[in-house]
Amino acid sequence: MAFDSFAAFLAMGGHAAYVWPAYGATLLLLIGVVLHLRLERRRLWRELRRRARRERRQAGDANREVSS
Amino acid sequence: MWAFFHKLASPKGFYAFSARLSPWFWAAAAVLIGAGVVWGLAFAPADYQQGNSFRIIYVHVPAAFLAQSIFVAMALAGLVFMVWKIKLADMAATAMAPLGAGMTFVALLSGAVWGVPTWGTWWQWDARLTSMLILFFLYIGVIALRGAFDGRDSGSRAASVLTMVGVINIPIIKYSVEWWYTLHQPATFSITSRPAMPVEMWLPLLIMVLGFYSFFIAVTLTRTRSVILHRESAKRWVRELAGEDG
Amino acid sequence: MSRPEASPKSYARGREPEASVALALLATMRRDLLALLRRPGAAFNSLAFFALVITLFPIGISPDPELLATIAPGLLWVAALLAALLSLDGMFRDDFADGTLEQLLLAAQPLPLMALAKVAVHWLTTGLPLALMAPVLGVMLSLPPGSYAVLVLSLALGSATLSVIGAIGAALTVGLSRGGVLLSLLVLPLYVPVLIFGAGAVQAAIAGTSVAAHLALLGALLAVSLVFAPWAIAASLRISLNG
Amino acid sequence: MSLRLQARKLACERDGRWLFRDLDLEIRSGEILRVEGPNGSGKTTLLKILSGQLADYEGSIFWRDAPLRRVHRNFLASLLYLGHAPGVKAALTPLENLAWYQAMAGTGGTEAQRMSALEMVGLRGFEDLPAGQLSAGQQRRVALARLELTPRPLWVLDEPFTAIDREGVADLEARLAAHVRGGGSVVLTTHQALDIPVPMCRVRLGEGKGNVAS
Repeated sequence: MAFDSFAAFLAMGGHAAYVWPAYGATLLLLIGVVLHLRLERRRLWRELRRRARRERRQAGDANREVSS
Repeated sequence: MWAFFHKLASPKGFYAFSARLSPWFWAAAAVLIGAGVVWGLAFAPADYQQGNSFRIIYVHVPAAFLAQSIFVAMALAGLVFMVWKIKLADMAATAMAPLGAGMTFVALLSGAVWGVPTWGTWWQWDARLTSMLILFFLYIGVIALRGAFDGRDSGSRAASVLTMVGVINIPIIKYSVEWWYTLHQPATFSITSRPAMPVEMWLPLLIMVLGFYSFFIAVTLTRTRSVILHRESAKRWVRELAGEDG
Repeated sequence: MSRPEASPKSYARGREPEASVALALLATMRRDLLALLRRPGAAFNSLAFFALVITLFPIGISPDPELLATIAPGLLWVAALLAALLSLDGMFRDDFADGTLEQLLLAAQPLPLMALAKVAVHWLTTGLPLALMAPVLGVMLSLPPGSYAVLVLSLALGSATLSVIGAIGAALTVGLSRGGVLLSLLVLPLYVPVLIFGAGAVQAAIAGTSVAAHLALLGALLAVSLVFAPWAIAASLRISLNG
Repeated sequence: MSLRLQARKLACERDGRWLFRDLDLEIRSGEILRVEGPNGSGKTTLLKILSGQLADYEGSIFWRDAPLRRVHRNFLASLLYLGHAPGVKAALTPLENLAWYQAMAGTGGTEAQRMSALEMVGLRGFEDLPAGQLSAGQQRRVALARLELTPRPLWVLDEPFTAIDREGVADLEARLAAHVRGGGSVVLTTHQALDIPVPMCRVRLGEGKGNVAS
């Protein structure tokens, strides 16, 4: 441990104003990337499923027409 | 052996393969970055010159590494796409680009923040920061060019050419900027070039770099899967996949 | 219709493509120069732009000759670079619109060389005039004497590289309806080394140190871009025309 | 048979959509191939593939029994392609435009040849006017003068009748017939009803699959 106390750890020897924002921005990017990935995936799947449902409905309609 | 690669290079094969691979990289990224952050912030000794502001190195350097590596990876993918017409390579390049731009931005931001305690200013025309800034513009250009084409295929090809031109230029830009910098301010010291670091300083750095690379691979694998689904959404296997699921 | 029937023999013999490359190169350069001479506006515009930008700096900064003299090399180089950039968009755009670019791609001639002919014309009609005009503007910025020859030489050499590299961007964006701003975004980062060595040469001449290294590096940049760029231009043109 | 352009199992996909699939074509000396189909069915794309401009297709194309990609330069030297745009520079006169085309074909050519080609397409008296001052139909005629100027066995013409008046259409039809009878061949698209007394093949595009009919 490079610091004597938790308060000293937070203070970063007077450089808290620089160290924490730099780490914060980096973590923000990493988390942002992960969240964006999940969001993108979920939206894509929703779209794909909707399309699959529509196709199934259309196929069903076509079958009914043939049988009638 | 050939058949294995051939299967991998097909979007469908890659989709199945990457599903098994990506969790390992996500786990590695989480463990390594978590350990690196704690070690770098709390346990690594402070620098005798810069004090605790030195700890910014543990995010600045990995981000800068990744910023450059991702551009090179994109250029390699572009080459594979143009020469062997493997569409998967282009999908991967598409997936990587925003992360590369983000990493470049973080490297710039952490460099600027680091500059305050070191140089007493938010922006110094330091050689590394300047070439990082130019790299950022290159990323923006590639992303903008890809988006500017109506046809996706031509956008992909254009972006591939530009990435390859850019990657040939990156070393030239780097050396010329360094040359320019030493010419104009010979005495200032650079934030990241330093004499040999002790083990307890560079080991967390190594861990962070490895963690960032794992993160990059994990993101690329996962995002490429999304791009595959998006581009192949008319193909039967994707439609079957979507049908089973819903 | 009175027309002699073409016998199959008349084209059974394929022409020798290699022997005719020089002819095609010259014809392409001649054609582009002729078209520019008929409409000299485009070439003149970038010169006027160069002069205008240089006029803006003393107005925006200060008319103090000493201050201007220190920043003159950079100003002249940046303004010339922007003027060259401004004219890039037109390099292939007319040919694209009227279909001659398509025909250039269809000719049985090496496309990288043909593209290089067009680049050469671009340099002859923008880069070279800009370089020749720079001393006049240098006087207006009280550029120290003794650096004028280096200014012209560095601009002439550097602007050739700008034309070659810029042609890649012009070829990539020629098919896009609003390619102009995008073109500068693509090309400007690649211009950084040329600007560094070009402006550096003039500064070195003012400082009285040797300019040989700068000019040699500018020459090296030109050589490297001449080796790689024609292929990239040709590939980009193919992408822009045919996807 | 010196002239033979073959396409086997040709397929083209654009941004995830098949324009055509499993298309087999053969063009020989003395034949006209007419490509038909509604707008957006890939007629221009097919013509660009057959003229070696597009490399992004599946299947294979053979020129004189050799793969097209390998003999590309040779193939281009026997091809004359006219696209949607006439390929005429507005700032130059018809004579200067044709001179460039002659040089690109690798032959210097003489002014007399250019004059007679222009005369053939009915542009006598317009030789020295900048092409920008000519009408759209006249500019198209300048492009058509190339058919006379640079003899090439294979003509690929994308909508050659655009902006041409009725007389010009008849002229062009006669020229196509003469070319085919002389052992050349033509691939073309047009919305015009064609009146050419030579054997004609047709390809119909659309519905994702091409149909060939003689």
